[in-house]
Amino acid sequence: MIIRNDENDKYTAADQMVVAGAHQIRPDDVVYVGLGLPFLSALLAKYTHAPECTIIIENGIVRTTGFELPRATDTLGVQFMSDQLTGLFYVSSLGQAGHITTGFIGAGQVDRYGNVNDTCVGDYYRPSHRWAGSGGANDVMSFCRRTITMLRQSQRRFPGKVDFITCPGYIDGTLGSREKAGLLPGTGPAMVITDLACYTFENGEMVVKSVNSSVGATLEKVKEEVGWDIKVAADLTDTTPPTDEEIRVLRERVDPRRIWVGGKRTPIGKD
Amino acid sequence: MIIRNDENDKYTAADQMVVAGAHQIRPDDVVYVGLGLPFLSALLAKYTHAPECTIIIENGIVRTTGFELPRATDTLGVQFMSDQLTGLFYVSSLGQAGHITTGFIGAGQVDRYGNVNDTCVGDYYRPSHRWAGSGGANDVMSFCRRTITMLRQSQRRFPGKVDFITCPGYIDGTLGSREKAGLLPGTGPAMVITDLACYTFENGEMVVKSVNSSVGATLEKVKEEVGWDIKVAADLTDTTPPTDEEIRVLRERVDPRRIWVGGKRTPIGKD
Amino acid sequence: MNKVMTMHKAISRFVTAGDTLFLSGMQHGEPAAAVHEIVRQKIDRLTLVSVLVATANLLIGEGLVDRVLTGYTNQDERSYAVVKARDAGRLPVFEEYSHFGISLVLLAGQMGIPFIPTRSEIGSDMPKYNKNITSVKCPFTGEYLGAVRAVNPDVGIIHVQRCDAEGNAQKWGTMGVDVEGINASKKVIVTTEKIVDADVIRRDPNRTIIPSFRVSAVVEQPFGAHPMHLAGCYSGDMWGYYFDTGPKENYESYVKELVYGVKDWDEHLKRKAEIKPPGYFENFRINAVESDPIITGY
Amino acid sequence: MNKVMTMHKAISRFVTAGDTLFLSGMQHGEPAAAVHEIVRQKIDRLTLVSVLVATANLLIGEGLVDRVLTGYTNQDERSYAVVKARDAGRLPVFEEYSHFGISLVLLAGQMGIPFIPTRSEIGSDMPKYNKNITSVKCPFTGEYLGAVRAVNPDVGIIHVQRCDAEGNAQKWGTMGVDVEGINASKKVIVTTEKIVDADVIRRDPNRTIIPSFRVSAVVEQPFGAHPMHLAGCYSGDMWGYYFDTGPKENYESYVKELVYGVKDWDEHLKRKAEIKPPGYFENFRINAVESDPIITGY
Repeated sequence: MIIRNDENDKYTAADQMVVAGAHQIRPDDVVYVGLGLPFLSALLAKYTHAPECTIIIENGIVRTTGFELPRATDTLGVQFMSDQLTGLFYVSSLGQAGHITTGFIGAGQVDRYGNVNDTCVGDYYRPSHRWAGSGGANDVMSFCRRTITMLRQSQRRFPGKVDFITCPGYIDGTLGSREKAGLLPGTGPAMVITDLACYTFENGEMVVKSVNSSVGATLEKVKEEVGWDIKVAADLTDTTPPTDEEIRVLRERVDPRRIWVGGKRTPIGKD
Repeated sequence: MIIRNDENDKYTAADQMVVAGAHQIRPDDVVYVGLGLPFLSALLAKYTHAPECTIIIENGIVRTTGFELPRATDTLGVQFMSDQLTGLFYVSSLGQAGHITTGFIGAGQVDRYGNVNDTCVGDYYRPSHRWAGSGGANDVMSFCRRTITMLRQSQRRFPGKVDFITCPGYIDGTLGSREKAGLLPGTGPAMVITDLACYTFENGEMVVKSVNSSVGATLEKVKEEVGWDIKVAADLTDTTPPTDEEIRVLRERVDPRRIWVGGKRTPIGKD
Repeated sequence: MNKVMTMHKAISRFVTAGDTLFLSGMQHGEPAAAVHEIVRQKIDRLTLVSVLVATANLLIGEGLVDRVLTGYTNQDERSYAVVKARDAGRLPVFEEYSHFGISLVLLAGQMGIPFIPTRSEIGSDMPKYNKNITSVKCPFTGEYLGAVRAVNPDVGIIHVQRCDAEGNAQKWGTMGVDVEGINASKKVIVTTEKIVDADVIRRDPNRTIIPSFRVSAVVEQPFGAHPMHLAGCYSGDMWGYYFDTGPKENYESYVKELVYGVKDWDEHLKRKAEIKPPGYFENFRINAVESDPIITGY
Repeated sequence: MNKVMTMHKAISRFVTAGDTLFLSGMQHGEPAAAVHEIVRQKIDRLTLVSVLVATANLLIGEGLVDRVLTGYTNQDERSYAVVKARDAGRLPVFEEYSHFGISLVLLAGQMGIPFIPTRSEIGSDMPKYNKNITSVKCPFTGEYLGAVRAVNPDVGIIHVQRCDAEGNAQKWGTMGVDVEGINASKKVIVTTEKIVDADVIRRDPNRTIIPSFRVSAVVEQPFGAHPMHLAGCYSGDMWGYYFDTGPKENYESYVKELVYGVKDWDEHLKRKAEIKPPGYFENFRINAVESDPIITGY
């Protein structure tokens, strides 16, 4: 494995994912985030190039200031000094009505057309593997203008076609497949960010957009860990690596307690 | 005119209406009321036999204590020290979900089957008379278990069939006509209270239940002011007249400022 | 982003001829100052969505309204505003719902769905004359219900007790259709008795009814809901207002002196205080009662 | 009417085998004490509707649940509760929605309509396996949308910061699906950190999320949401709880000692304080921040 995940490195592959996620947040974005790396991306963006972005969390939190990075989605720290506290229905309706510009989700699997599986591998009633289900992920992928999926990559997690669509990407990849299903035009997956690469979509199909060479990934390695013969963007580049300043903000301001070291939560503590 | 409306009388026909309305409120009722006589009925009931009844007002007020009688539906006095302040959607949903037991509405006209017209006489596009429209009245009549309509009676206001159904009573009087329209079983008009009499419904048709003889009404007079040959209940009685205590509570506690003298609002004053 | 601006600028910038306009304040704290400014700027061809907003009669009387989505409006000869509009060939089309129906068209708009089912209106004659009320079959039970069509106003205006400079708005007291109406609106103008520090909002964020990113303009306007009352701030003079704008002479004198004859709301209030008996505004003072604070923190 | 009673009485009187049960508190202030009492009373054949309620795993593990309406549940081998239920032939049927879907089935219940349209879930495979998600044609636009079926739980349980003796309940902080869930429920049990004088409620009535006439029982239970946090009251130990009830040995020891081994929640808290390191509960104290009061009056 050539991927940097060593804490002794200046930054890890998880850090690269966080930074790539932050770069997707524009100054005036309304960003829906959940626990884990997306929280880090949103806070990093807020403390660097997007101080005015709005952060929305599904339990009913709307805020424009930073907060202490939590170990769980809803903590008193995440609630504290929010602009608005309300419920799941209200913030999801903001999404359904088209007001959330950028959504982040995790994923069990993601396929060629950006469909996400958080439900099961194999038959629904006799699965060989079960995840916990949609949570808010289906809503995010259904509603947000641009949805960004973040996950660690392996061939198993990048099948050509998922067994269960929990969150619709471009469904079967045909033109207008989302609209045919009843989803609004101008929504859908915009990017997939993994420890190896960043992917965008061309005509509803995932393509390699940039390789995380900063942490040792190569196009060959990327292609190895995809379950189909993935296309490569004509303008393929290296993923923009973290700057020293970004790493500093990440370490000192976003996660000073080192809760999400290497993209995984450190052991139990008080919420 | 034999009906007592003279302020010098111990009580007026409007007082009799208020008292008859109050008698329809049971101790544990959840009562929806609007401006005018229904406010008086609800407060009278609260200060006499139904101290625990809940009063709901469409602007979003839910309260279990009395309040200063207002000149308008929503005033700071009506809001003050409510149990809950919310909006129209919330309190109407309480109704639609079947939680409001008794609703009171006024009416432009009411017909043989209890349908209420608050919209127009004649053609909708070229009416000979216009009222202001449903307001919340359609919602009350559609949702409440028992709806009580209060209005001053005249033949013109009691047509056999209204030109426009603003609030559905038993529609065309046939069995199940409300349910056929999509309204829930166990809802609908329960009583009509006028200055002359009280009416209930038998098989979806309005019948004279009691005559306001306490204020000088007679069955003959009642029938004169109905636009069809109205049936009379087998157990026709006199409307229970106000007691001295009820009149005292009405004068001293419900409306000490004499805002609704004779059922009409006194001239302009501060809300 | 600081969105504070004058009423003149907020209205001229964000309300456009032909807009569908939501006005908040169902008999409680309506944006009266904003309505007067719209009249002064003669922004016309409006479609109006509101519930029991008293000053909306000025918009109709001055011929600025094409269509009204409503549950309740004086449409008869007793309202000079309607007579004036009719005589000028500017009588709006009234699209009639029940009050709950209005809250539902706005809720559907807030939710981003094209319709919502209901058991209101269906047994009435309203659907015959309003093409935006129809029926729908429940795909589970097979029963028929009513359905109303969603409305997303181009601009919604709300008057509140407090708001920060970025637009996080807090209102209390009866809420009428305020929450659904402003949240359904594409652009939102908040007029407020007082602009408060963001920390006041953030120490009680459950009271925020719309977040800043949904708000286009914030206007500080004390007494901005007069002649209506506003919880915690002042009582009202609704019947006085209806008298002042009811009969023809009163109406015409009101718009001449108190709308077109003043440059803004502060001048309106000053002029009105001169016209009315002494102590008119002092009369609206309330006996203040404070709530217990809530606690947050971590 | 004063509805104050013990937890034992509230649960035994208002929760019945076979009920559909709504549990409030989406990762914030769940009615943990009430859930423990249901387990102790072994009320079974429940259908559960909730979002991210941690202690719901006890109901599943103890075999009390037939069906779960959910957006997210550990259904794999890492959760001993699920393993135990499966081994006992008591694995519930999981009826899967998105989180928004759960809020919508409850909203439709609160509104008293049999279904509600949505743009969630429709592009997914969820409708194939959940007969209560389907599609519906908009009667205005002709487009197809998703539709979920309304749920009216037989009983809803919520834990709040303050409530009066009659049941007027106030909660703040994140609200998850609390408002829709308890308002959709036929019977409502409110457990509260503190029973307050009705005047405390009435000086801030906008904060009331359900009125007294909808409430069947009021139970005063300090620390009633532990191990979850509750705004203004205490922080939480969710991950600690998941560890305490995750692996088999931990789970079995937890239910033996801290559920069946105690007679009520006060005893549970006392026993837990003995088991945990010193200062366990003191650790949950927060740095309190007070909101500014609001003004009402007339």
